[in-house]
Amino acid sequence: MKLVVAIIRPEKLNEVLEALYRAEVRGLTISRVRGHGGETEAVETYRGTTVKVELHDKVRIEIGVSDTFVQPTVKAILAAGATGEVGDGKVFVLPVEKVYRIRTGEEDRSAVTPVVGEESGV
Amino acid sequence: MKLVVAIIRPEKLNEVLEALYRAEVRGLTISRVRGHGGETEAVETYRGTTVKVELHDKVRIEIGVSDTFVQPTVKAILAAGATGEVGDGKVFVLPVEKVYRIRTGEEDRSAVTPVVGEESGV
Amino acid sequence: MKLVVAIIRPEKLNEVLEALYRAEVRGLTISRVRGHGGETEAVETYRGTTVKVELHDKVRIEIGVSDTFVQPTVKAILAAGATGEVGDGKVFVLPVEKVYRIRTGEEDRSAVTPVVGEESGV
Amino acid sequence: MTPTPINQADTAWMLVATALVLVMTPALGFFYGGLVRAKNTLNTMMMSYVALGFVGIAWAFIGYTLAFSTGSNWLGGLDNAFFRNVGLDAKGTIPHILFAGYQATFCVITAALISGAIVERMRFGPYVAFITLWSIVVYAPIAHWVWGGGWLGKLGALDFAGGTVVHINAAAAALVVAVVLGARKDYARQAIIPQNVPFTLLGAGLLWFGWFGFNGGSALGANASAALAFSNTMFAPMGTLVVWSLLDITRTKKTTAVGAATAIVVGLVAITPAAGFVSPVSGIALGAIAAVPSYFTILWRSGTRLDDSLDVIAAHGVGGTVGALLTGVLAQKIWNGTADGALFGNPRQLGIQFVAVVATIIYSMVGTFVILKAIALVVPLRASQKEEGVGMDVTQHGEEAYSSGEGAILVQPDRG
Amino acid sequence: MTPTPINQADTAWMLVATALVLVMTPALGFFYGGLVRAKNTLNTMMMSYVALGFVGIAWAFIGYTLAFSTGSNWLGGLDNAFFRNVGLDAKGTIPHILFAGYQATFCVITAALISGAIVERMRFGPYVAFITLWSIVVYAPIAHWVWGGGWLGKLGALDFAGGTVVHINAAAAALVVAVVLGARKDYARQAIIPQNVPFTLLGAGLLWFGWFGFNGGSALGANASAALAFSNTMFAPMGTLVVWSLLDITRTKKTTAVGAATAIVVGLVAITPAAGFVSPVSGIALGAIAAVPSYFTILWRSGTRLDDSLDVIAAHGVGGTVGALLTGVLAQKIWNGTADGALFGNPRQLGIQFVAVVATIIYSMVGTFVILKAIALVVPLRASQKEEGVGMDVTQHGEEAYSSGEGAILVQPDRG
Amino acid sequence: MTPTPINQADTAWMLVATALVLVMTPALGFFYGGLVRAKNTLNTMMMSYVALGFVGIAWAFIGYTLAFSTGSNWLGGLDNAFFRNVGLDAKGTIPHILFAGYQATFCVITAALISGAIVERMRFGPYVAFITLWSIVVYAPIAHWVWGGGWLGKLGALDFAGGTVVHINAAAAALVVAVVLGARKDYARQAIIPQNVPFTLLGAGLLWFGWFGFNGGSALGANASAALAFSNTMFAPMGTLVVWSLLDITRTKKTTAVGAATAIVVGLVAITPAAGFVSPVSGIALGAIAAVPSYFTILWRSGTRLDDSLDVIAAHGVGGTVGALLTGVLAQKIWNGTADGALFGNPRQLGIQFVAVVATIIYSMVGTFVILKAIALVVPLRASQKEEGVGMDVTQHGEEAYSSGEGAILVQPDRG
Ligand SMILES: Nc1ncnc2c1ncn2[C@@H]1O[C@H](COP(=O)(O)OP(=O)(O)O)[C@@H](O)[C@H]1O
Ligand SMILES: Nc1ncnc2c1ncn2[C@@H]1O[C@H](COP(=O)(O)OP(=O)(O)O)[C@@H](O)[C@H]1O
Ligand SMILES: Nc1ncnc2c1ncn2[C@@H]1O[C@H](COP(=O)(O)OP(=O)(O)O)[C@@H](O)[C@H]1O
Repeated sequence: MKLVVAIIRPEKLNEVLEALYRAEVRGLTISRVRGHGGETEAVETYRGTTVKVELHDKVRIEIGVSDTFVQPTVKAILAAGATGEVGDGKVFVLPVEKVYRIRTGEEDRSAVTPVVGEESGV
Repeated sequence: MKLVVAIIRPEKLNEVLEALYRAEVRGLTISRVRGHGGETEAVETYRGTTVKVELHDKVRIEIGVSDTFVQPTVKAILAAGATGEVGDGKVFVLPVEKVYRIRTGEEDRSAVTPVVGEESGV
Repeated sequence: MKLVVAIIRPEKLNEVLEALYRAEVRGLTISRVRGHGGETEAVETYRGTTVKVELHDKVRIEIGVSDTFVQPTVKAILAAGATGEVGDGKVFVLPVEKVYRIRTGEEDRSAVTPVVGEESGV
Repeated sequence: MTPTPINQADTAWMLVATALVLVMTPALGFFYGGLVRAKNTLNTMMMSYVALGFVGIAWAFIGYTLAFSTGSNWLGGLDNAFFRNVGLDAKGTIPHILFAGYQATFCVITAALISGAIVERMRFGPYVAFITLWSIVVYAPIAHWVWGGGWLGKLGALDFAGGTVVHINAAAAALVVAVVLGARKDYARQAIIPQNVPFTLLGAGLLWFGWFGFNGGSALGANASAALAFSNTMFAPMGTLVVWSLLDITRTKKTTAVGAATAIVVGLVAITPAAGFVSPVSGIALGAIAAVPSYFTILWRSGTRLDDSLDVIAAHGVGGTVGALLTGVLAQKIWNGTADGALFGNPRQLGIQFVAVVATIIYSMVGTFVILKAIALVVPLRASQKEEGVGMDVTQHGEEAYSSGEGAILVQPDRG
Repeated sequence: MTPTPINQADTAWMLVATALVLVMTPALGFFYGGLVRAKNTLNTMMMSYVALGFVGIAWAFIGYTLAFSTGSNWLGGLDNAFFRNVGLDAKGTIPHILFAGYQATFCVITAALISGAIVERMRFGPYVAFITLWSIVVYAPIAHWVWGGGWLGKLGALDFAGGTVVHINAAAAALVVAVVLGARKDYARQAIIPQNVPFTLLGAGLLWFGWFGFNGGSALGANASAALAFSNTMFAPMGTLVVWSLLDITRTKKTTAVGAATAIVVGLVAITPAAGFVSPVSGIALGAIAAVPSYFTILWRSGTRLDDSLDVIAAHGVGGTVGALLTGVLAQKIWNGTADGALFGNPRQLGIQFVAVVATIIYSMVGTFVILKAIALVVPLRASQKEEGVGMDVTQHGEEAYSSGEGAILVQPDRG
Repeated sequence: MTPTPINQADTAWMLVATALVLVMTPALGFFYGGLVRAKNTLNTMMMSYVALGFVGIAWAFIGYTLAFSTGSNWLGGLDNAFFRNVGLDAKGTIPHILFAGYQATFCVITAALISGAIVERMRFGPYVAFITLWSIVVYAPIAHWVWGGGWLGKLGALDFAGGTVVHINAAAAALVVAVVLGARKDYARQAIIPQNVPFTLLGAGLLWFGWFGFNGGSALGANASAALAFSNTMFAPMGTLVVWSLLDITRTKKTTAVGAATAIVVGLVAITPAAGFVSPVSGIALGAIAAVPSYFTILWRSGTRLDDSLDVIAAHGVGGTVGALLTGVLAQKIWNGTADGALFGNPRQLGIQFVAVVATIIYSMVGTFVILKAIALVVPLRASQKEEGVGMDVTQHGEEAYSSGEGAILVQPDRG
């Protein structure tokens, strides 16, 4: 099992989600983050104060996948997330020792295999 | 040392925190995330536009534990976080090479052992 | 390759960023999190209700580094992030199997080496 | 329809007063909307805003005539149904249609006030049906009793701007709805914390602003009575705010912003029945005194199983009752030209006030209960546990208050 | 300059009415600002706020005289340029300078209304130049036609408070600007979701409040006509809100908060030309009817490539046109002392109204197009794709609406 | 107490004007509250809101009589202490109690203005004590000097609505408090960025709205003077906004929203002393000119160690001084019936204005210093470094402005 962590541009999120969908990756978790890399800094001014904003809005995607899915997942992100300009972000692949599905207690592979089934949430 | 990362329902956070407390897990870090899994999608309408919201609010918990604590920690989360309905979330256990406590520079085991001591914050 | 994950005080963020800058760490990603440790709890009152807030605002920093950079990175964080009072936070070093730069598809070491180059963002 | 002469200065003031009262309903939406959880923000605000539609139209069609046209001791007639004969000729010294519009704003906000007791759990359709019916079946008759020529007015009950008609009435209804609906699933099990206290402060500020029209306008003209009511509306809540802050400090060593916002509303409620009847110094005293019972009612209430979520009873019921009774104590003929209170030699007034309070509470509770049960025969009143968990904004309105648009996929329009 | 006598009561009301209309522009900033994405919040709000500066000053210098001083059928003269001869003597029954100030607020908000069609993409400098010129070249003449002694007024066109001058005019301009600028890069490709619906509700509430001055003040005094206009401004949007909610429920089983806010504005727009001319019951009918075409225009529009981002055309264009035409149908001499509409035996009025609508649309579209193209010769109108992606707040204003200050490094002052 | 006759139209306007000024204090809370960091939002807002309680009551009890009852050149008497003899009989042409209420709102906002200099660090208890004492010891005497029959009024100082009494006075106090308290620990070390610029824009919009009552109401009736003051209150800030935007563009190529909000306030401050004394065109000029010194004062100040956090000195001190002096230059007898300024042949007026400014600054600074030091003998004025770090909302009020409730555990009530 691996955990794929990707930092991408917020405006690319929808495209990446779609690409992941086509790659049959179903489960994932995202969060808003701010990143610093080679991007140009923004300058802002508030009354007399000038400020350099070094951090840019990014989205972090975290996807637990079984080993065979790692390549397709990474590929989908690289393809859909790139604009070619500095600031597109990174993908990290981390080893995972164990995965559990909270609902059932299932482990590892079966923990990340999606069940299309009864409703939940809205 | 391991890092336990759990994605849970926000409404289960308090119960999970309590369960962790009883399991004598003291240190942890949480963040608001949004997840996609088998949950039904929400449909929203803004003026003429219909929108499908595929992401659901979740809470991510990150807990650094020494190896003997992994099982109790995971168990507590599984027990307190489950509702039985799709969308309960996942737990990932990641290997950790090193842990430091910033305050003291202590490493590994002693870095995550809580000190009940002098005040701080409010 | 390693992923250094640090939980620090928000008020220390600027100092830590500066320290990392001096340590020639260029790329990183941060997010707002809330943590529980040995800190004193805050008590809040809303109309008749008294509430104990057990979580404190922290900032999570995530830095992908090649192996030789791990020590300087951790050192910089420990030095700049410490106040000596409970609640300074932790640093975790996680193994990483693979890193990609989304823009170019470059892997590993070259994926995290910063390019100072053409503009992007603002 | 040649209009009979109106007083222009009175008209100028009543135009403004009407606009001021209208803005109180959006203000209430913010006061309430800041106190709930983020997932229920829009629903809570909409509970106020929607009253501006349905209750307002019900008033134009039927409520106004039942409240203010000539009728019996108990109810007005139908002469002004659908605003028939409500024109530009003077009612008092202002155009009749302006009077009707002014009163409409009272009916709207009274209905909206009730929502504070049932936020975060009532289905929106039944809520709209409820307040619309309630404004006709409960509000209009009570307004008639006191202001429309009904028995309480004849009895000599003093209610300058609606202590009984508006506040006690709404609070009695709130109690019934809160009990019938039951507590929120998380109530008393989890901390339910205000999502946006600045919104609540904004609402309190705008409510105060609008309340000058509510109380000052109840003089129905730009006269000395308006000036008195206006000043009391300024100074009484100041007194409440001071005492409330001191209570806060004494008990928890901290003054709270939610407390300050609440104190302002409590002071405004308490002075409402008294505004044009008591001297400014009595007004300050009244405001100061009124802080105490409401403060402790909130403390007590939150320890019970009664999920009057935003404390309508403590603020409007207790505040309104204290105000109505103290009106019977502190009224002074030399200030109002009408009647003295108990402190100034007329203890009978206190008795009359008591009757007005009790009659209002009883009628309001019974009426509210009947309407609710009638609606419940047709549709369920309450959202399901799951809907409550997800939040009323998404489940009742298909919207989120604050959205970053992450992961939202455009479905329609797909024609373009 | 000894002032000739003024009517004090009229003056009292017009002072207030002017303040009320002024607050509509900030309110519009919030109405619009809540509907865009967070990264464009300040830019959208500033599009309204900045009109209070540049358009207001342009009005004082040249706009007022072109609109209201004696001139031809087509344009006023220059007698009042730079407020020359605009003093404290009475114009009508109120001080001349107050009249000029009241009218200034109309010009400001009309210009600001246009911004709804072009948010999230127009560069700020050209925008400011555009609305300033537009207020002189397009707004002032049309105001003159209808209210300043021009041909439409002489023809007998009824426009109580600006259905054509303000709303249809702004919407026609909006259409042109939206087409000239083109759609936002994400339009119809990504879900663009309102960042802060409470702000939109706040804006709607304050707009309603201010609109009492807009319509009620257009009687230019505290008289029966003001009372009628005022009441219609209350009850017509109530009717719109009810119908809109029912349409929402029928179509999606949910009433939306954005819908409610929109309905309020549509109702206010539609009643604007009619406010002092129709009976209260006709006003409610007008408001109720007006909900339908605007509702379906929004649905239809969002399926096209026309990125009228915040639906200025549907709300102000369609709403204004429906209102202007229905004024020609529902006007009643016994209520307004001026003219009957088609339903009351004077079908010719409908024809006149039609002419006014068409003339306004044509002139506004042509004028807008010319101004835009002229500016485009000098500077690009549109932000680059990258700027649009980053957001207009940072790129146009160097600020963020909501900031936690993370990772912001203090650069200056470094002298300290 | 039979009321002597009042003028109804004047009363109508003054009722409204009073409500308008009252709403300025909440508006100020939002203006200031948007500019601080999120952890200090409620504390900053409460610094305004709490003045509505403590300062208002202090005014009713003692401040009013010291300012406005007959007394010496230096201070009023005690005839109206605790509102004794303040009834419904006319003072001027409006009910006395309305006059007292109108003036109360001035005292409240003046005290609240000071808070801008000391946000994010002053303990709340001492702050409340300070502004309450200050309103009695500093504000009331200065108001007496200028408006209550004191020496500055007799000298002929022109201060229409409070350029010296309100703005210069508050700014002088702000300077002293900022120096006595010292800078915030993060000042000039970290970027301190506004948490919610829309709140600041909202505050600016509502301040403008309320300021019409502030300046227009200072005519104390619905007369030509009110119309003049009102119009100047509209057009002068428009001029300031234009010039400020152009300065912004010239310097940084961008207009800022915080700048626009600031410009509006600066323009309003500057026109305050002049509002009823200068012609509309002079008003625009005055507003335009006033932008420059305040703009550059802000730039300069932020490079110093003087942590006047929200620039009270630049906006109210500099703006007020420029306005007060220009009143002495631009006043015209043909507009105000009272006095000409230097430009119109009366250079002496400028001298008088100068005396008024200097006297106000000196007295205010000394008084403020003494009060602060007296309080500091009893309790520390400043929060600890740790409290400052955690934020004033949690440490002073036990609340958070925006909360999602995560990880908040319900402690009480545990009786249920
Ligand atoms: N070493 C790193 N560790 C963690 N996140 C990083 C790292 N380097 C870059 N990032 C993230 O990726 C984003 C883009 O990085 P950057 O290096 O500017 O882009 P590019 O890879 O296109 O050169 C940054 O804003 C940051 O969020
Ligand atoms: N493979 C995954 N990687 C990361 N997060 C996941 C993954 N699968 C699910 N999640 C997270 O768990 C949440 C619930 O997942 P879901 O599969 O719907 O639930 P269940 O496990 O109950 O079937 C999702 O909203 C998402 O946040
Ligand atoms: N075991 C842990 N796993 C993850 N985060 C932790 C852990 N322990 C502490 N933290 C984070 O570090 C912060 C400070 O921790 P605490 O133990 O109070 O500080 P200290 O290390 O100074 O004793 C917490 O608020 C939490 O965010």
